[in-house]
Amino acid sequence: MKYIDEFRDGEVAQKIAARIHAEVQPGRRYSFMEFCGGHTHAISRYGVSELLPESVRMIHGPGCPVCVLPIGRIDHAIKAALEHNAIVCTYGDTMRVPASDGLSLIKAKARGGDIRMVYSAADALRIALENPLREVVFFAIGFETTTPPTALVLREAAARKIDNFSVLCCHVLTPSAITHILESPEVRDYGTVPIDGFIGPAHVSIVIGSGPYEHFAEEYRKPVVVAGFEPLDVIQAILMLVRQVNEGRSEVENEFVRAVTTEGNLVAQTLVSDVFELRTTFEWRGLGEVPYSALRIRSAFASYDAEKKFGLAYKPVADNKACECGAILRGVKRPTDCKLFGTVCTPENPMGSCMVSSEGACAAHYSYGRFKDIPVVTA
Amino acid sequence: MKYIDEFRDGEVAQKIAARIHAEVQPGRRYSFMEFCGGHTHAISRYGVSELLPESVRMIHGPGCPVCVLPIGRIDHAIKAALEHNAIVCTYGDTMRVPASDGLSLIKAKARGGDIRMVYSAADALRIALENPLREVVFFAIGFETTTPPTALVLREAAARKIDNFSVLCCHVLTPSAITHILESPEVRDYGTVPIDGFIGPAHVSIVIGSGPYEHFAEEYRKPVVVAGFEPLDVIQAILMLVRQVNEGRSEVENEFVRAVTTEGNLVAQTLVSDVFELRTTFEWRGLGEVPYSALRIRSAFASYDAEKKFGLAYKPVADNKACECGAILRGVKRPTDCKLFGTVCTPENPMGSCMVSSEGACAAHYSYGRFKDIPVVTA
Amino acid sequence: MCLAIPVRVVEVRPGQQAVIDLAGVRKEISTALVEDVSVGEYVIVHVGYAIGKVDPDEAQRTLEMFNEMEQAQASPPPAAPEQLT
Amino acid sequence: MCLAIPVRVVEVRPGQQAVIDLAGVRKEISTALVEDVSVGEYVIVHVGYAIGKVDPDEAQRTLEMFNEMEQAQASPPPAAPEQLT
Amino acid sequence: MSGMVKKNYTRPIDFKNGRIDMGHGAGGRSSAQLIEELFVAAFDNEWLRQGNDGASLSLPAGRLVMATDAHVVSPLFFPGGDIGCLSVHGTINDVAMMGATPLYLSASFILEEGFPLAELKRIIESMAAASREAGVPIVTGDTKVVERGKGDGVFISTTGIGVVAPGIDIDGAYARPGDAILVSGHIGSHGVAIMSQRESLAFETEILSDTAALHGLVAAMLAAVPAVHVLRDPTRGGVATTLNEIAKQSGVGMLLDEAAIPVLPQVEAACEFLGLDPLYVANEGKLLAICAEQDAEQLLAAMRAHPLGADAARIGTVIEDAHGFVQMKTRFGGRRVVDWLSGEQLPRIC
Amino acid sequence: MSGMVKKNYTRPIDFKNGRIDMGHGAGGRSSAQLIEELFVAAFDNEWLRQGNDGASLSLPAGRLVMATDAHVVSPLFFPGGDIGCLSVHGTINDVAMMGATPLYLSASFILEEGFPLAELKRIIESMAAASREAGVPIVTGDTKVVERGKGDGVFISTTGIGVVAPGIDIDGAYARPGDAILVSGHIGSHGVAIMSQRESLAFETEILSDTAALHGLVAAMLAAVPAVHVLRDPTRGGVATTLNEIAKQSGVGMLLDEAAIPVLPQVEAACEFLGLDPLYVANEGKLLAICAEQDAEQLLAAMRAHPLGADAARIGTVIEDAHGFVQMKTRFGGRRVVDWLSGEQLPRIC
Ligand code: SF4
Ligand code: SF4
Ligand SMILES: [Mg+2]
Ligand SMILES: [Mg+2]
Ligand SMILES: [Mg+2]
Ligand SMILES: [Mg+2]
Ligand SMILES: [Mg+2]
Ligand SMILES: [Mg+2]
Ligand SMILES: [Mg+2]
Ligand SMILES: [Mg+2]
Ligand SMILES: [Mg+2]
Ligand SMILES: [Mg+2]
Repeated sequence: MKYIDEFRDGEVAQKIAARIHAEVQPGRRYSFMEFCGGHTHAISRYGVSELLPESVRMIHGPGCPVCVLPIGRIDHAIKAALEHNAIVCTYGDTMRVPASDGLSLIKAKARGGDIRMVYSAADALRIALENPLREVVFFAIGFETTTPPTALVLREAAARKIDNFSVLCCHVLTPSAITHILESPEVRDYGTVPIDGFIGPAHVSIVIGSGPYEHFAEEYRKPVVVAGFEPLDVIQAILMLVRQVNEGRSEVENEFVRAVTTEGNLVAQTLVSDVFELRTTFEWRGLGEVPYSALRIRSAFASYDAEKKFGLAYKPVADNKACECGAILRGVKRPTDCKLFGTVCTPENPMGSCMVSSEGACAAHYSYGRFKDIPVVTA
Repeated sequence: MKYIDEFRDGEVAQKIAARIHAEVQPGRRYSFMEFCGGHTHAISRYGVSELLPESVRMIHGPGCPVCVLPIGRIDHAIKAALEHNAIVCTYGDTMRVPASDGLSLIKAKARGGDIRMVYSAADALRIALENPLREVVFFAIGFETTTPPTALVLREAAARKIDNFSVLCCHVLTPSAITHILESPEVRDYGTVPIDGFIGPAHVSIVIGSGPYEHFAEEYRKPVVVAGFEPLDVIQAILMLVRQVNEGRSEVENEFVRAVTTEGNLVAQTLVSDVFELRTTFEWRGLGEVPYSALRIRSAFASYDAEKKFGLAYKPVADNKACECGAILRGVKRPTDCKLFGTVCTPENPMGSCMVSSEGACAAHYSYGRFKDIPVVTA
Repeated sequence: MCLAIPVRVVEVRPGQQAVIDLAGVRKEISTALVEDVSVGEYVIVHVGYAIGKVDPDEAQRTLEMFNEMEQAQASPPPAAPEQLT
Repeated sequence: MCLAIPVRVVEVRPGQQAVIDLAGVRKEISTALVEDVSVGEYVIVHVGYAIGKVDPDEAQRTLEMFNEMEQAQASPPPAAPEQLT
Repeated sequence: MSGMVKKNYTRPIDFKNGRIDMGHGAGGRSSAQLIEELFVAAFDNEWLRQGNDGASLSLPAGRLVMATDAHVVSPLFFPGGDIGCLSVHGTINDVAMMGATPLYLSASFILEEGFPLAELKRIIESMAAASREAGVPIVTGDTKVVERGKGDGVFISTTGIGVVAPGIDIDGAYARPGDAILVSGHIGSHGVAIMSQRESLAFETEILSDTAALHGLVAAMLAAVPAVHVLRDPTRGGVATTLNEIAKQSGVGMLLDEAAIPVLPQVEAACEFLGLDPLYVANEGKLLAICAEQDAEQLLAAMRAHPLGADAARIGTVIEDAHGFVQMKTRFGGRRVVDWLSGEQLPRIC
Repeated sequence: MSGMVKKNYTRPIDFKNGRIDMGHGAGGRSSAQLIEELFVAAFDNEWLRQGNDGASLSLPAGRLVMATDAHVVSPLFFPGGDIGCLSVHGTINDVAMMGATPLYLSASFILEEGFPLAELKRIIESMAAASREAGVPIVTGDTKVVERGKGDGVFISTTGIGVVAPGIDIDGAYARPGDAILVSGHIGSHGVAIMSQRESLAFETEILSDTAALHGLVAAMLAAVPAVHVLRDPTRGGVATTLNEIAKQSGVGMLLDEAAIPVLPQVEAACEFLGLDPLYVANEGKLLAICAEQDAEQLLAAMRAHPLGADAARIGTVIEDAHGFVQMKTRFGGRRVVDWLSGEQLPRIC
């Protein structure tokens, strides 16, 4: 597969790794946060960390749209299905996220909710056309990558007056989340989370460009390397970050230059701002209320806004007390710091959202990295 | 079972049979029509004819509400289900009656029609209450026995404004059918169907009383004995008819005096005439158009009339050409006179309605009497 | 289709309903079509509705008529059926 | 969740649709979010929508950068990544 | 840190409020947990515990018999039983009707998403009890989950194998004119028990389903009369249809005596109500036996000596008839055909 | 007049436009006709023709193996196969994986009212062809019909029995540290072929399901290396889950080499698209074999000599690990756990 296989080459990885090993300065520690779950997943699945020197530590960031979805938003989707008898269409990843009352979308489905996994926002609109007597709600989650398709179907629903269709908009914004982390006391004041640089999002950056990260490099003096999601992209980005640290630079570099430009996809950006506007605040799981961190549907499309259509008022719901998702999403803790990890909390019975998506830090460690927690004797 | 078992006593039957054998006059033939399918069924199931002398012949009449339902009416019910997406509730007996295009209600159900067997008209109304978003049509067939319950649910639907409920009314009247047979050329002119007397309906007569038959006895000089549906009732009625013939009487006698009075059930009669009115004409399978032989829903209940609600215009449809149902229902032919009987036409694949209901002459002969058509050698 | 059977009323319920019994089988039916149903009476039930009652005396007389046949050969028979005309 | 992959456009269809190919797997996708898609180009597809294109020259340069590592030890490396600040 | 990964799945299944979801059928850890904590625990035998995709079994000498049944009964729980024990009895009986001693069962489950685990547990425990009581272990199985609306709670297909002792030769084709036809007890109870639970029919009765494993009765019968010609359990379609099947297989006719056929009064009453004939109503714990006239007395005595045959009766005789008619002398004194069931008398009773 | 009653049912079934109705499952004459004109005609063997409720079979000496599978695949027809042949292969393979020669199958059908008879015929004929080709007859069966909306066209449960030749002893518990892990060919084709047909995913590919009966391959393998330790077909849950099952049964760990695992490029591409891992995608014509290191070469050679094992490869080694982890050296050079499938990767693929 062109543009995929070349970026997974183990031999090349060894070379880049050798470079990192050669260039890290003795006695110095390098802590980098990969913001995106896509990077987290790649690191775990391909075993990238094993190639890194002891002194380089990767911190998983909050860039998994499933993980940051707060319980109250899942509750909305369940309510639409169970109380308003709507067909709720959702990307498969959200199905197992724990919600209130021991429910989740998959459990609500087993209880009779008409909840359907879709591959694309367009499928949800098609389902609305095929079921004119039913309300169809598209549970729209995701970062800037996923927002433009939602904008397209909203615009199409309005143009074609598909009035049994609506969108439960939970789209969130990457830069606000990064700001939030940089502003957090752990990073800013206590230094409990020593972040020496960021690996910037791959696919989000295709849409928004690398421009928005310049602020972080300048304002917070943090190096940023935008990188693709293939393992060579990740390891190369780490090398580039190591070099920036070594050289005292804090710049935005673009490793994913084959797909990411400075300004991003302007068609998509225009469309998104035609259909959506900023929410003044939005709750993220783990981060709490984050100002200007999410989108809502503009009033011109109000009749396609599921929150308005079904009068869904947002109610924050506390996470499981023992679950450390919040701290993990802020980079303060690791999955194995959680007492529930691997015992009470497993992918079959997730207690927190980080154990749900394969991009979640807990799920990634459970599925791919768990063996490191125990001594293994090979025959 | 009190009032049932005593009326099925084989020993008593032998005594009554002996009486008939003793009283039939040598050289004389006795042809009696049992109007009702209930009597037809009892005669076949209990083997009553085997107890009778050669000279007594029973002719099966048209008193099976399933058998006389013309194709066009079944088509209406199928249309309501398949084209109007209504839930069609029906008494089980109608499920296999052949309709147009090789369909039947059971086949329409297999094609996706929401067709449900009910035990009682009240069940259909309950289904309407449980499915407020669906149209529910009760396919109401039957003679005077079955009409009053339909009247009750129609009245209740109107009183409670259960507006998704309607009735496809195919209720027919016994006396008009008897008149039609007596007026038919075969009986009146050619004498091809020599009817020396009638066994009058059992349960119909509970409702309408024995009074309405007096007209036949007087006008057409035909003895009538109203009889219960148990085998002793039937054989006793035959004896009473033999006696009337022997004595040259033509009276209405009531063998079923334990349940039938002269005037019948006045509560039921009043209710029926409150809700229904006479149709000027109605097609019967086998008999063709019979004037004033059926009921329609009064205009006060028009919004519960499925014919009006769904704009169902009646279109007569010709029966299978080879099927002799018509002649059989008029008493002109017997099941074994039909070329299709037992070969092309069986209860699994009925070609005509008489092969459907267990009260139909063809089905009764097929299921119970077929062995008489072939020599049987017992070991 | 005109299937109807005589059953004994064992309980009268509000809303013109009654519970009937047939050899241990019990079922709720409607009595909206008959007047004054009491416990112990036999009604004839069709599609869940009582459409009439059984007159026990007449039933007895009919049974006797079946059997008296044996003795009395002449007609009219001793316990003649009710003549309606 | 942000799963997206580079695929080759093999057919451009009316209504802003295109057929793409990935190692013999073909699928119709929407090109409503990118301008001027032509056959032979590689687009990056996410949830059934092309969200961007792959620049073949830049891709080549990145691959070269991975390998040139070997020779050139000093920084800045010979084929430096695009500097944005 | 090794204490952290305690087991493969740690939280026990919530059998109180949980429901089947698609994951239970996906073949991963949830499936494995369901199988281990419910099926293996309840059926509890060495073969299942081994966890292979099949069972490896030892067999005594003799011809092998294999029989299978799909169970789709509605409602799942009915007076006197449930789909669980029914699925054990139904297949054991088919094996026993071939004259074999049933030895092992397999079970395959098709579960509907959303089905309450508490009900599944009840069913599995009933199945386990039936298998234990019968002494026939469930040695292998399979479980699939279908989406809500594509199933009906639980469907169970069971397959049984057993071995025929030397000298026993039973087949539906062995009825001969002159043979006696016996039934092991009152007929129609299963079908009536099921119907009494149907929402639209809903009546009260004390009738329980007769569901039972008949191999013990068969063993007693074969001990008394090894030369039994035919055995068959009159399930779907009832006694009438089963006898027609045998008549067709053997190329004979039959003549029944209605007065001799045992039917409980409540069953008769329920049938009167619904316009049904008990001859067509399903049984799940009765058998029909056909043997030579000279063996009839002894076979009947052996049946009556067994608790499941206490009400056994001789109900007719095999006759010569090229047309294969089953006829009946009615209690009323007439004669009539007892035909195959046509169409459906009742939906989904076994 | 005797010519009038010609047969028990005279009009042949309308396999062109007809549909399943409730009567086909009621156990009466319609059921009998469907069985005779479709199932018995297609499967065509002495046991079914006898028309008993079970089959009486003769067996060679050896331990008996019994295995069962419920098949609920959607769509019913897919590139390379359909539920009919799948239901034959799936159970034959489970029997073969116990080291047994499959001899007989039973089949139970749960049909949904309204299912087109033409499609049913296609399925049954495909099943018959698969059974003929494999030389494993379907000797007994059962058919039930459920109301529209309570099924999904056709569900088929099959049970197979077979006999293990003396000297063969295969079990999921027999993997030992140091053993070699082999796979018989490219993985993931079945699951991808099914997914390509799903309305919401709908992609085009030339990938066909690999559905196949593997007993011939197994026979060849056992002829070469009778001491094979474990055989297992990686169906639902894929290679990953199956290896985890074996690791658990045997109390060992495993170390796989990602680069050695054969995956077709199209399968890899489809998995990229859907965010899936081919290790978790179902196979229906592949097997995993575990044998002693010293037998590995010979076993691999025997597999490659058979058409169904042409692309066989050694993919890993059994290791000691009390936690039963399956680990993998990634093509990239890292190491990771290959866990059990959690939840459902794909709905209803076998
Ligand atoms: S292991 Fe589970 S409970 Fe613990 S932090 Fe992760 S998701 Fe939350
Ligand atoms: S046998 Fe069939 S075709 Fe012939 S008259 Fe009777 S119903 Fe009609
Ligand atoms: Mg069976
Ligand atoms: Mg059985
Ligand atoms: Mg049986
Ligand atoms: Mg299985
Ligand atoms: Mg259901
Ligand atoms: Mg299996
Ligand atoms: Mg299998
Ligand atoms: Mg298997
Ligand atoms: Mg069966
Ligand atoms: Mg369906």
